[in-house]
Amino acid sequence: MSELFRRYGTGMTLTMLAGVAVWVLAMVVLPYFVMVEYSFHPNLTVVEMGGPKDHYTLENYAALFRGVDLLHWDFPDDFRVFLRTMWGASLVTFICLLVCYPVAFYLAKVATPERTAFLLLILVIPFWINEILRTFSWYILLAYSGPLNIVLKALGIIDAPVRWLSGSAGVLIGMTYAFLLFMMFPLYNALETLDRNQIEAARDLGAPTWRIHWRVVIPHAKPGIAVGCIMVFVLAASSYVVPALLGSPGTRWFTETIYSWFFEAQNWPLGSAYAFILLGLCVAFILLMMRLFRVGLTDIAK
Amino acid sequence: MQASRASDRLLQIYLGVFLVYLFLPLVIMAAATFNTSRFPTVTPWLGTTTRWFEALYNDAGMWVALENSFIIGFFVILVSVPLGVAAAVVLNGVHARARSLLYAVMVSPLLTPGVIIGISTLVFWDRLGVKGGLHLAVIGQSSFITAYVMLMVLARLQRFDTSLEEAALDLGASHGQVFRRILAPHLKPAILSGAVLAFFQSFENYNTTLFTRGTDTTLTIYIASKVRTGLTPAVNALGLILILVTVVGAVAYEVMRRRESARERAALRNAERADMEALQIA
Amino acid sequence: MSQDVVLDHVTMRFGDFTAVRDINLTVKAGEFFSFLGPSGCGKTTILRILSGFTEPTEGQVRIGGRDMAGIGPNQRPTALIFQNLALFPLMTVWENIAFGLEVRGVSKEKRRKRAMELLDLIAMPDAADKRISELSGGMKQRVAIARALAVEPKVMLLDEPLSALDLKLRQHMRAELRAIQRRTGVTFIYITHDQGEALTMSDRVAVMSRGRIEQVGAPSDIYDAPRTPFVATFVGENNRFAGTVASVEGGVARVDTPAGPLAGKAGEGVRPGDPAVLFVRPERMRMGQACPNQLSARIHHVDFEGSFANLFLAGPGGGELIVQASNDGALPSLSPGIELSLGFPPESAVVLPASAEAAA
Amino acid sequence: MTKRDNEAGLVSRRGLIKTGAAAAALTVASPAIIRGSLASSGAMNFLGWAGYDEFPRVFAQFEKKTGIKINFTGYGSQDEMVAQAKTGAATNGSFDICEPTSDRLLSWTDNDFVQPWDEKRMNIDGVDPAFLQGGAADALKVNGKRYGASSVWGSESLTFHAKEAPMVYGKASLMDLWDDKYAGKLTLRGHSGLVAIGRGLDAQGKLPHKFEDSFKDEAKMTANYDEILKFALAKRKNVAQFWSNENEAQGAFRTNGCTVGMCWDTSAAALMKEGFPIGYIAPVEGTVCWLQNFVLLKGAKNLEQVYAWISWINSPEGGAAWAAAYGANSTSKGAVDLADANAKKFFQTAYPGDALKKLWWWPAQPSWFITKRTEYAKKFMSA
Repeated sequence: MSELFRRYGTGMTLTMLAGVAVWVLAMVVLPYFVMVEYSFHPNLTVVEMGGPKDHYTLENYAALFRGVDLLHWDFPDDFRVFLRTMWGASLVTFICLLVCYPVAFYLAKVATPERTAFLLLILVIPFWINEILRTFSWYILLAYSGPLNIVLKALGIIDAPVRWLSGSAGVLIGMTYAFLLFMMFPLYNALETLDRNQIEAARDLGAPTWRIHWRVVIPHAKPGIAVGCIMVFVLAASSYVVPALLGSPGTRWFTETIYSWFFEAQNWPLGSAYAFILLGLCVAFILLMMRLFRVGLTDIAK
Repeated sequence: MQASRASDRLLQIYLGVFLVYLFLPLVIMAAATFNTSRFPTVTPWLGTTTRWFEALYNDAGMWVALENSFIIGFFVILVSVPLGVAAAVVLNGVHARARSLLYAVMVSPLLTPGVIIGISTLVFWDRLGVKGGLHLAVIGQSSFITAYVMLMVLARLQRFDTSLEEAALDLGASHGQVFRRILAPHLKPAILSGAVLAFFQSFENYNTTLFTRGTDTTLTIYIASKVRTGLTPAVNALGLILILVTVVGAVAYEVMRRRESARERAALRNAERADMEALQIA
Repeated sequence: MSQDVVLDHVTMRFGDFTAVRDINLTVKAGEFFSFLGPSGCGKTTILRILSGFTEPTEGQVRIGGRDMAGIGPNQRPTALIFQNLALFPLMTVWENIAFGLEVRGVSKEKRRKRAMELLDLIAMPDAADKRISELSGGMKQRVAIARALAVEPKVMLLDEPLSALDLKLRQHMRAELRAIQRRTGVTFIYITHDQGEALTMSDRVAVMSRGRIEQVGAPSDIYDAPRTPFVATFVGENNRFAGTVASVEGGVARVDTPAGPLAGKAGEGVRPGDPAVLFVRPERMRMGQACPNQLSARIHHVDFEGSFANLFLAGPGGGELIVQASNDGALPSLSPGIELSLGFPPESAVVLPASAEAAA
Repeated sequence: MTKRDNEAGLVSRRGLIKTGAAAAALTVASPAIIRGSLASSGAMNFLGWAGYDEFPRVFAQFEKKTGIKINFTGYGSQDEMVAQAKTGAATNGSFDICEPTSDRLLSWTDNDFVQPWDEKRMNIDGVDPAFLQGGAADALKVNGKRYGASSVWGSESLTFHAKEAPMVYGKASLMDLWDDKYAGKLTLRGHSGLVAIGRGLDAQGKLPHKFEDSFKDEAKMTANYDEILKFALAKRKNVAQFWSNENEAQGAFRTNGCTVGMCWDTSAAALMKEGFPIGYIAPVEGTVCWLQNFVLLKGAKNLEQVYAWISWINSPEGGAAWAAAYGANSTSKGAVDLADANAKKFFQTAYPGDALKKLWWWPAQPSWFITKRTEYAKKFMSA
């Protein structure tokens, strides 16, 4: 804090602190507190609120875990969806990493600077289009009698149309697509700082390509990988539009569960409790990843 | 060298596949615009038409929604960019322990389902007597968009050479002058891209806006409501127009940038040559 | 009123660590003064204290008799040139130079005029509208100086500004810096770990070690008459012979060393019976001449440098000796394995107490 | 045409019987009634369904007639409307009326979001008598007070590909959807699907309690739904896609390879209009119908304007316009005759024979039921 005052002077520092206070307090913490409050109450009609039925309870938080039976490996519905979301988000993260790594490597170390600049610009274009439209295009593409099946069938690769949208394929493809950039840019930034000579040196020593990547490139890109993984995981876990449009009911996402508690069931306390559990877990995941990969907070932003 | 050439070739092929993956949905979306089918699809192809552009033109509700989206986006930039810059600067300057906590609070809106942000914003401000409307949508959206701006500015801030600040101070600049003349210009690219990101995040937002918008409709809300009653390719037509505008903008920017960097490189070469000559004279 | 810079009992502590210890020093107006020392010796801290970015824990800084306590960097009559120059990358050359005037509210025309004058001074009259990224290393250097001069400082503080340049350019810039200093008459306080820079440019040099000033003096004093073992070893090459002082007579000390008894000028605090070290420069060692100080050593390595050669020898005490032999035609006979007879006159050697070396 | 004339169901029969003079007279008279009794200016704030392009035209028509301007705000689902009310943003005077379906009326009354209607001021005579008594009418009243003013109705029924999965009225049953030959070809809504199974099983006598009792008693509901879920899970493979909006329902048939479904009439009508070989008929168990109605919000400020609107909706002209905007059916007398030919034709093929006599109205759903049904639907869908 004293550094702030030293660097920016009293007036400026106070102005900035006031701005941050407005954002953090009036726009985040205090409004959230309303929902936190909700999450510790039973679900009541508006009439009953503050009445005799109203009391503080941890019930909504406990609800997610009620019926979890580790002995028989049996989980209640919401919890299963929750686990599936965590697993699915991890899978999306991993696929994103696989898909982006070669491209990021190409951009950072193989392509000419002009080409890289151009490709980076191109990468961003699809993300200017409304998420609903973008995802809906995938629905059209992947539909049972959609163009993908038609083309594959015409090429003789498949005999009968494939239901891409009924398994997890739709969600995985759509989400990987939606969050690509959040993996691409951290990876690219990390790889860009790798000295090309290191690769050449390793190659001179006779290392095969895969080993160069495994021993030289990937270790160097570790902070980028960590940051990308955190971003994608978090976005995937809290994504709503993609699973709603491309997911089959079998790949229901936890956010959809939260929404259905909020809307279909009009159970706000439970919905908020679930949302805060998700929020807490995402924060925990970030901290864990940062510990595991030894990246500092400051790296996250890059 | 041979191995490297082969793997580079493989990489290029992969890049091609990747670009196809990237643009396929856009192609589909664009193609569906010209299908007669009332449902935006390419299969079955019911005939080629441009009537969806006409439909788009005549869709008064859509234009009103688009206008609202622009208004909200504009004000979201106005709110979230200064706040995001301030947040990044403060975060960068506070003590390590406070920084972790502050960071967690600041990024939490990014991890929170939009419905929570929307409802909490609406309920909180309602208690203070502020009703829903475009202004509240701006507040609700800014609460998480500020975090995006903060992240972008923070990244740039970390590449800031603090000696520039000190140099300016040393030359007699006041703190305000240092900020205006030195730090702000350095942050400009991040601020600009933060503003662009803020606009598109705002433009695209559904869940938060749904609750805070009061009686107004934004484009995304409009599109989502169309999904319920049946989307038509008029929406695709709008998407196509937006893509084309951005592509043209991007290409123009790229051309300008290339020209500029070529000029700079040439100037640097001249300077170095001059230096060598000076040495020879000396 | 004289614009001397006075450091009065200045001490700087960061927590448990003392970066600068009780510095007392006066830099005279118009002087080119250097702080020379290895990295971490506290010289940069002194610069930051002088420029006002840090306040000393104890003591006082006075410039022109005025106490600088509580006066921020933007209000001091100093201008700092940063190690990395810290030129503003987003401004043109002339905007950089005129920045100090801009923040003082000087009109644009006057600013531009002054910038052009300074550009003439640094011999870059055509560079006004260039960008910083378009400049070479040497040009950037000169722009940084012009930018600092623009605010007409009483004192210019330079933090190893040449360290980023390549060797040739560095040597060229030394002369140029000196010339600019002479022309402007501004006090230059220069910080470096490069003794060559310090010795060639400065009127006076302060050698620093571990937060303390070891010696202040003209470059030739520092080189020829080091007052502490640290100065003797840090500035230039030196052969050292450790031993016990046998006698001190008429300013000459005799030391019993493993290489035999050797004599040199007695430094401060050298007393008979105390352990001491005798230092002699490689270029002062003579081959095959009869001198009061005689020893023999075997060559194990020769570095041929053109006009001279460095001979590395295994000394009698097991230590390594270096002798600089000028290329007078006899060099080819000097090859590894040869046993040489060496000598040096006592005036060429300095004897300093070993206790000071241990304490340093 | 002939079939319907002969065996006209209750709604259309009443509608048709009173055509001609009566309807014509009303059409002419209603503007006069409205003009005479109510203020001819001001505005009204309406929280309703988003996504219907024709609304502005209807509002313009109304404004031209009465001078009353309607400020409309659309929401994509009634869940969102209830949520809006729950935040207090709908009942603070910002809005005057909302238009939920009758089965969800309890969400509004339990939370005290609404106030009862004054039947005297709403041109109640204009309402088709079918909606003034019986199952449909009961759903609009709570504790004997009228909270719902009916507007339009529609159905959710068997939708099929005419060539690949033809169905015939009289034979087609809700249970046909679960035929193994449609495995991987079925589309429906999660909770509606369970209702379909429930009604099918009930008809076969395989439920522990009457299916309708599920809406009244939590224990019976659980007992019934456990059975229903068991059946649903066993047949889960049949479902190719669950739909939750018009787009998804149409997409299922258009591009996603579905051949049977339980869908809204509007989805089927839209598909047919573009020449898809799609059929839509009532099952032998009776069509599941929804009834939409206006509720008067607490804090409503523009009562006169609101009653003018309701009165107009209850006139043939207003009813027909409103129903046409939705692509649904009006609850006002004589409105059906003003519907366009396409709509009439669709209506006739969808409800042939005695179908209109066997309409099954969604019963009122208390909040405990909604919570429970959501849980069951989730289990079904995510299985």
